[in-house]
Amino acid sequence: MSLRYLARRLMTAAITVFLIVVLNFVLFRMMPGSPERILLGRTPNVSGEVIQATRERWGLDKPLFPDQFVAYLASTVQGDLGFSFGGGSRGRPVTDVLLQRLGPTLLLFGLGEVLAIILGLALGAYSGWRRGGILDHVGNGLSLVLYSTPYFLLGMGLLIVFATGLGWFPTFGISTVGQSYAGPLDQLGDMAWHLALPLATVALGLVGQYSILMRSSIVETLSEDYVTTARAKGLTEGRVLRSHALPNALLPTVTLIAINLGYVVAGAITVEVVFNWPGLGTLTVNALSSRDYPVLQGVFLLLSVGVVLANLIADLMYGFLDPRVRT
Amino acid sequence: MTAPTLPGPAALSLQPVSRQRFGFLRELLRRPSGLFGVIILAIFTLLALVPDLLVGPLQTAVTATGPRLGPPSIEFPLGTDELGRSILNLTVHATRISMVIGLLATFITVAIGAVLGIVSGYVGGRFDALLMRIADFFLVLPTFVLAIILTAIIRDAIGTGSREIGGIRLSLLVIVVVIGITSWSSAARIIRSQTLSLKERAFVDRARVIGASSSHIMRRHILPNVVNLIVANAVLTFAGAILTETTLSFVGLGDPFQPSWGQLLEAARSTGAPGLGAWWYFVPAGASVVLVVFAFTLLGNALDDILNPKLAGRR
Amino acid sequence: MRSPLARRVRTFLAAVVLLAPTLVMTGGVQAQDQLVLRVGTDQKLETLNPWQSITYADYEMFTIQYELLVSFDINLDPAPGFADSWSSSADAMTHTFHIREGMQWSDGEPATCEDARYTYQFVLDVLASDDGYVGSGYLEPYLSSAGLESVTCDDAGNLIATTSYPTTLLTQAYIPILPEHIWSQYSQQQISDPAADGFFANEPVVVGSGPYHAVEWSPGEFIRMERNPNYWGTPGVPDQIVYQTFESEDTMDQALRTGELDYVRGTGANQFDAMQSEPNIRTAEGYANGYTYLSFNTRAKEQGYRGSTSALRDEAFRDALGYAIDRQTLVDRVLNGHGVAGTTHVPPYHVNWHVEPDHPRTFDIDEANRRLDAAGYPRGDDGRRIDADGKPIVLRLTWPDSEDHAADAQFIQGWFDQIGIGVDAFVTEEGALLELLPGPEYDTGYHADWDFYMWGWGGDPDPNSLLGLFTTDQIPAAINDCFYSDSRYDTLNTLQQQATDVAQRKEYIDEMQQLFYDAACYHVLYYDSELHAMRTDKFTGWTNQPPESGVPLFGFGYPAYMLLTDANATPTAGPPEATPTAGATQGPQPTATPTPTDTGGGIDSSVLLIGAIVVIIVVGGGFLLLQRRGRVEEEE
Amino acid sequence: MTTLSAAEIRGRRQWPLPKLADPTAPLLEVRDLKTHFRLERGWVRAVDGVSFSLADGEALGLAGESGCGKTTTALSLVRLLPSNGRIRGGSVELFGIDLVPKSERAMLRYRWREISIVFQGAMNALNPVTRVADQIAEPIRQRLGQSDKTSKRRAAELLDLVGIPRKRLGAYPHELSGGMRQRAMIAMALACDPAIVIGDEPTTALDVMVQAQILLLLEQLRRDLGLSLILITHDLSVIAETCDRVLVMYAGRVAEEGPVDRVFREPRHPYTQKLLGAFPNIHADRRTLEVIPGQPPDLVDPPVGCRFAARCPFVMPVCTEVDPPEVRLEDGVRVACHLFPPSGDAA
Repeated sequence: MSLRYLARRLMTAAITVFLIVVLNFVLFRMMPGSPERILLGRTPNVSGEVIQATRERWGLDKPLFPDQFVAYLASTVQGDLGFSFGGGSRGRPVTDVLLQRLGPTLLLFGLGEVLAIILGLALGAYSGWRRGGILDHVGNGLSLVLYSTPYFLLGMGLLIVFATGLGWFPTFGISTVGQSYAGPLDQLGDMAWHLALPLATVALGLVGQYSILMRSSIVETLSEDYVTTARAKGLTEGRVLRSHALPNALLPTVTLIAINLGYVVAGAITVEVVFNWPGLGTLTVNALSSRDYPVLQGVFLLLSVGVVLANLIADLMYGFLDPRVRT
Repeated sequence: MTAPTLPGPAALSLQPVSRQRFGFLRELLRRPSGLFGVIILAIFTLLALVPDLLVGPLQTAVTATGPRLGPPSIEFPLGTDELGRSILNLTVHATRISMVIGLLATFITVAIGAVLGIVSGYVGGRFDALLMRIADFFLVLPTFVLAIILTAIIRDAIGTGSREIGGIRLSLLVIVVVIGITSWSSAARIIRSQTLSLKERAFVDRARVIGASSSHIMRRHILPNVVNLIVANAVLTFAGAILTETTLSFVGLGDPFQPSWGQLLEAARSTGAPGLGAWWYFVPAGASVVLVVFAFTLLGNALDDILNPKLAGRR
Repeated sequence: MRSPLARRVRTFLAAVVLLAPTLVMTGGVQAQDQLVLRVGTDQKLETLNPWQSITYADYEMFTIQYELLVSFDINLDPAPGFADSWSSSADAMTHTFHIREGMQWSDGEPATCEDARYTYQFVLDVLASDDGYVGSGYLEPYLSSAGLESVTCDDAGNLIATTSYPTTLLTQAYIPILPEHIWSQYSQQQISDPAADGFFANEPVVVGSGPYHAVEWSPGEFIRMERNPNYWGTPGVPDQIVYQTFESEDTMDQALRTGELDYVRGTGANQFDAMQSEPNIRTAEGYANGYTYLSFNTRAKEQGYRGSTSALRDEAFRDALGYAIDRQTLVDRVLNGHGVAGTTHVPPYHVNWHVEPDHPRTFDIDEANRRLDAAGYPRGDDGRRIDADGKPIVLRLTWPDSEDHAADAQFIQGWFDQIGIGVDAFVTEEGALLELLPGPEYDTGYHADWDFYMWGWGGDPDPNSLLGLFTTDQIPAAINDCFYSDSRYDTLNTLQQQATDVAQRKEYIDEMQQLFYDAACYHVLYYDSELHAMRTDKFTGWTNQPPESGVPLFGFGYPAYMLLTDANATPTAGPPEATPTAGATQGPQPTATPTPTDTGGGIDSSVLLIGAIVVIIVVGGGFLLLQRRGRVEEEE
Repeated sequence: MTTLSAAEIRGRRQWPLPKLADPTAPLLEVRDLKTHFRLERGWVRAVDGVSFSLADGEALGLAGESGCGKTTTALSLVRLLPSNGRIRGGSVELFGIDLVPKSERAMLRYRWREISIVFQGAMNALNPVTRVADQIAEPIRQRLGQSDKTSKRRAAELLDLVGIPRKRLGAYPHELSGGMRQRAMIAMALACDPAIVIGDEPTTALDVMVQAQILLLLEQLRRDLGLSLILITHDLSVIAETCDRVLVMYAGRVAEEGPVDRVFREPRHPYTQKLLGAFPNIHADRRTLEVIPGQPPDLVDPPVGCRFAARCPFVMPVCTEVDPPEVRLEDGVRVACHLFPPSGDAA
C-alpha cells in the first residue's frame, strides 16, 4: 500500500492522540471536587496551611493555563500520569497501576475478541450465505439474544450456574493467590481455569454482535453484480462465497469491529467487576468509587489511545484488504 | 430492462420511496418477525405509558408492604425486594424510565448521525473531512469511561439531581445526553460511507444531470437508500443506549429514586440476590432488557427487509 | 511446505487437548501444601505504609505486621505488645514501658527500645513540624491527645514517655512500632506524602515484628502475608494469610460459599442472614464502633453560609425534627435488624462510656408537630411549614454516592412530609459533597451550600477520637461538619483527655454526650453492626473481640488470628469439594417458607430453570417466528 | 455476414463439446421459454413463451424497452435467475442438449464454458478487490483446470486481444477507465472460449466514442473467432451495426424477429415501427423510447389478446380477444400481429 496512505493514517492517529490528551486535561479539571479535598478527605486536624501546602505540592495553586497545562503535558509525555489518590493504590504512580492492570485485561479481551471474531464471522458469513436456511434462523436468533444481553447479566448467569451452582469454576480472580504450583503447566491450568468463565462471557457477548454484522454484510454483498458475474462463471457456490463475497463482505465488518472497540470497553468494565478480574475494568469502577481521578484519567487516556491504535491497525488492514483505499 | 435481476437505477431510486409511502406498515405486520417485534414493543410501550394504572404508583421504602426479599406469591407475583417493595411494581415503573432514556438517546444519536452522515458524505470536501475528523475522534473515546466522567461533570454542573423534566429526573437526562454525545459519531460514519457509495451510483449522477438540487437528491435519492442503515443503526443505538444506561446504573451512576432496569439489576446485585437465589429480583429486569433489545432488533431486520431495495429485489 | 504446517497444527491441537483436562484437574486437586487463610474485604487494601491508613483494612494490615507498644487482648484490654509490661508514675505524667527482650524484626535485626523511641519521636517531630500531620493524619492524634512530650530509652531498655498532663491514653495509642533501621532512611515528607519523590510505600517484603508480614502485594487486588520467622510469640496456625479486595460484595460472598475464601468482612445484611444457617459457615455480628448520622447545617444563611432556610439554625426546629425520625424502623427495614437505633455520638460499642440521653427523642409525629408549632413554624395553605422569612420549608437531603442511603432518605421523606417539611433527596458525588460541606472558615470559596446530609463516623477502642470530632477547632478543619461549637464541650474534651481517674473521665464524657445530643445538630440514626462471616471447615477457634459484642478479625491487635486452629478438613478449598455446600443458603429470612430458596440445589436449579425458561421463550419464540417468516418468504 | 461456416467454427473449439452434445444439432434452439417471477401479488410473466434460435457465428440482437424480458430471456439460458425466478416451461437446447431440466450442479458445466456473459456497467460487475487479470484467469483455472501459470498467461493474451496494454495486467478494476473495464469484461467472457457470448447492454453507461470502440472490438472478435453473439440492448443502432438478426420483444413475448436489414427496412409489427419511428437519428437516446404513448401491461395478469393492443394505433377488436399467432413471412421475418394473419400455408 502506498506510503502516502500509511503516512496519512499515522498523522491522523497522532493528532487524535494529542486531542485526547488535551480533552483528558480539560475533562478532569471539570470533575467535581478539588483534588486537595479528595486527597485530605476527612482527615482530622488539617490546618489551612496544610491545605495550602497540598495545593502547592499538586501544583493546584498555579493557574490552569498555561502553567498546569504545560506541566501536565510535560509529565504526560514522559509517561508520568501522577499519583493515585486511593482505590487500593494510594500514592502509587498511576503508570504502574495501569501497567499492572493492563495484562489481565489484554488477556481477557484479546482472547475474547479473537474468539468472538472467529466464531462470529464464521457464523455470520454462513447464515448470511444460507439466508433463510435452518442454521441462519437458529444462528441468527441466538446471535440476537446474545447481542441483546448485557455483558454483566451474561456474566452473572454464568457465575451463578457454573461457579456457585456447579462449582466447576472459581468465582473470582485470575489465579489462586498463595497457591504453590506443581509446574508451569499447572499454573497455566490454574489461570485457564480462572479465565474460563470471564472469557466465555466476553466471547459470547461479542459473538452475537459480530455475526449480525457479518451476516448483513454478506447479504448485502451477495446482491452485488460481481457476485452474479462469479455465478455466471459457473463457479461453485463455495468458491463464489470464498473468493468473491467474503473478501468484499469483510471490509465493512473490519471497520465496524474497530469502531465497536470503544464500546467493548463498557463490557470490559462490568464483566471484570462481576468476576473480580484484576483488570482495567475493575480498576475503573474502583477508581470511580474512590474518586481516584488520576487513575481514572489514566484509564481514559490508556483506553482511548488503545482504541486509536486498534483503529489504526484496522485502517491498515483495510488498506490491505481493499485496493481502492490504498491510493 | 433488467428489473427483476439487478434492479436498475430507476427501480433503486423509486422503489423504496413508494414502498415507504404505501403502507410498509402492513408489510411489516405481515412479517412474523416484524409482528413479534411490534407486539413486544407495544406491550412494553403500554407498560411505559401507564405504569400507575397497571401497578399503582412507584412503591417507596415507606409505602412498601411486602416481606423482605419475598419470593413470588399471589400478592406479589414477582416477589419483593430487600425493602419489601413489589418487584412487579418496580419493574413496570423501570420500564418507563429505561424506555424513555433509550428512545430519547436513540433519537438524539440517530438524528445527529443521519444528518451529519448524509450531508458530510454528499457535500464532501473540507466540510466532510472536518466532520469525519470530529466523528473519528468521538469514535475512539471509550464511550463508557467518558460517560462516567461526563455524568459526574454534568451532574455537578446542573446541581441537585432531584429536579425533574417531564417526570424524568435530571440525573437521568444526563445519561441521555451522555449516550447521545458518545454514540452519534458511529451512526454518522456508517451512514456517510453508504452515502459515498450511493453518490457514485449512476442514478444519482443522472438526477444531478437532470438538475435536481442537492437537497432534493439527498432527500429523494440518498435518504431512501440509507433508511435501512438508519433503521438498523437506530436499533443498535437503542440497544446500545439501554445497555449503556444499564451499565452506568450498574456501577452506581443511576438514580435510586427512579429505578431503571439497570438500576434494579444493580440493586439486585448489591443486595446479593444472585447469591441468595432471589432470582425474582433480577430476572424480570434482565429479561425485560433482553426482550426489548431483541424485539427492537427483530423489528429492525424486518424493516431492513422491507426498506432495503436490494433485499427487496431478491426476495 | 505443507507437512510442517500440518505438524504445527497437530502440535497446537495436542496442546489444547492437554490443556483441557488441566482446567478440570486444577479445578479438582489444587496442590495445596500450605494452609492459607483467605480473607475477603469490601474495603480497599489501600496501603502498607501505616501512616497512610484510612480504612479498617489498612489498619488490619499494619496491626498484624507491627506490634503496638501496648496491644489489645481478645477483651480489648491492654495486652503485651512491643512492651511486655508498663507502669505510670503517681502523677500519671511519666510512663515506663518495658520492651520485651530478645525480639527480632522479620529481617533478623534486633528489635529494641530504640525502634519504639524512634517511632514515637517521629510523631513528636511531625506534630512539631509545620505540616502538623503525617499521611492520612489519623495516627498522630493518639499521642497528641495524650499530651506526649518526650520519649527516651533508659539503659534497662525501657521506654520512658512523659506527658504534659496526667493521662491513661498512652496505652490506647494505636501506633505501630516501626523498625528504625528501615524507616529512618526516609524523610517525613517521603513517609507522609504520596506525591513526594522517593515516597516510601513500604512495599513487600515488609520488615515487621508481628506474627505475619506482607510478602506480595498486588495493589487494589490482594496482599499476601507469610509467617514472620522471628515473631516473638507462638506462631499462628495459618502458613499464609491472603487479603483480597472485592468490588462486588456478592462475588465476595459467593467466594465464601464456594470455599475460595475463609473469612469475609462487610457482607450484606441479606447474605448475612442467609449464611447464618449454612453448614460450615459461622457468622459474627459485632457492635459497630461507629454510627450513621444525619448532620444539619447549623449556620445556614449566616454570613458566608448558604443553605435553604434559617430554620436550620434553630435548635428547637432541629430538635423537633428528631421526633419525626423512627430510628427503630430504619434499623429494622434498612439494616434488616442488624444494628441499634442511634442516640448519642459514643456508640454502645464503648460499653463503659456510652450513656443514653436524659430526654431522648422518641418517634412521635404529633410531638414533632407540636414542637414545630411551638417553635413558630406555622403550616402554610399547602400544609408546608413556613420559616421566619415566610417561605415554605423544603430541605435538601443528600449523602455521598459511596454509601447507599436511598431507603433511609425515602423513610425520612415520608415522615417529614407528615410534619409539613418538604424533603428533596438526592445522591451527591462524594468528591462534590466534600466540596459542598465546609464553610468559609475552611477556606475562601467554601460556603456550606447544604441543608442536611447522611454519612458515618468510625472510632477507636477509646472514645477519644469520636469525641474529638466536634470541638470548635475542628470547624476550620472541615471535620466538625455541623459547625457545632460549645466552649463547655471543648473544655470537657480537654478534661477527659487528661483525666486519669476512670470514673471522673466517664462523668466528663457523659456530659459531652448529653450536650451534643441536646444541641441536635447531629441526629445519630443508628449504630450499624459489623457483619462478618467465616468458614469453619478449614479453621476453627474463631473468637470474637470482644467475645460478647465483637467480631474475630479487623478488630484491635491480632489476638483472634493466634487463636485459630486447623480444622484439618481436607486442606483444599477447591470448589468440587465445596459443591455439596456450595450456595446452600437459607431463604432470605429465616421465616421464609420453603420456596425455591430452601436448599442449595434448589436455588441454583431454580435460577437455572428461570434462566433457561427465559432464554427458551426468547430464542424459541424468535426462532419459530423467524422460521415461519422463512417459509413465508419462500412462498412469496 | 458470417465469414466462417458452422463446421469451421466448431472445429476451432479449443475444448471438446459437452459429452451429450450432438455435433450436428443447431447451436442454440429456444422453444416457448416461460420464465416467471414470484411476487407477493403473484407470478410475473417476465418471459412468456419466447422461441428463437442461434446459429454458429451468428449475432442476434434482443431489442425492446425496459422490462420487456430481454435480459431475463438471456439469463434464463444459463438459469442465472434471482431466487424468486423460475423457468416454468419451454426448452433451451444447446447442441441439442436441453438445459432446462439440468440440476444446478450440472448447469455449472455450461456456464461460461459454453455461454458467457458480458454484463453492463463493468464497474459493479467486476470484483473490486481482485486484480482484473486474476478475475480473467479465474474461470480458466477453475473451469478448465489449467495451471496457475497457463491461466495467467492466457489472461494476458486475452487482455492483449481486447487491447488492454500488458502493463495494466496487475490493475484493479477501479484503476481502469470505463471502456477498459468493459474490454476486460469481454476478455473475461472469452476466457473459456465459449460457444455463445451474451452481451447484456455492453455499451450502456459508456460515452459514445468508447461505445463505438467496444462495438468495433466485438465486430473484430466475431470475425476472427467466429463468436456466436446474443446482444441485448435497447439501442437499435447498436443492433443495426453489429447483428445479423434482431428479435424485438414486447411484454415478455416476441413481437417481431428476422434479418436485421429486413426488419429495420420494413418493420411489420406496429411496435417495431414505433420503436424505429422513435429513432430520429442513428444514435441512441434512451429517453426517446418512452415517446410511445401508454405503459406496457402488468405482467402479473396480462390482458387477453395482443399485449400491445392498448398502445397500438391500428388496434382491432380481435386484438383484445385473441393472442396473435406468430407468423413466418416469406422473407424470413417472424411477426406476431393480427395485421398479418396466417395466410393459408405461409412460408
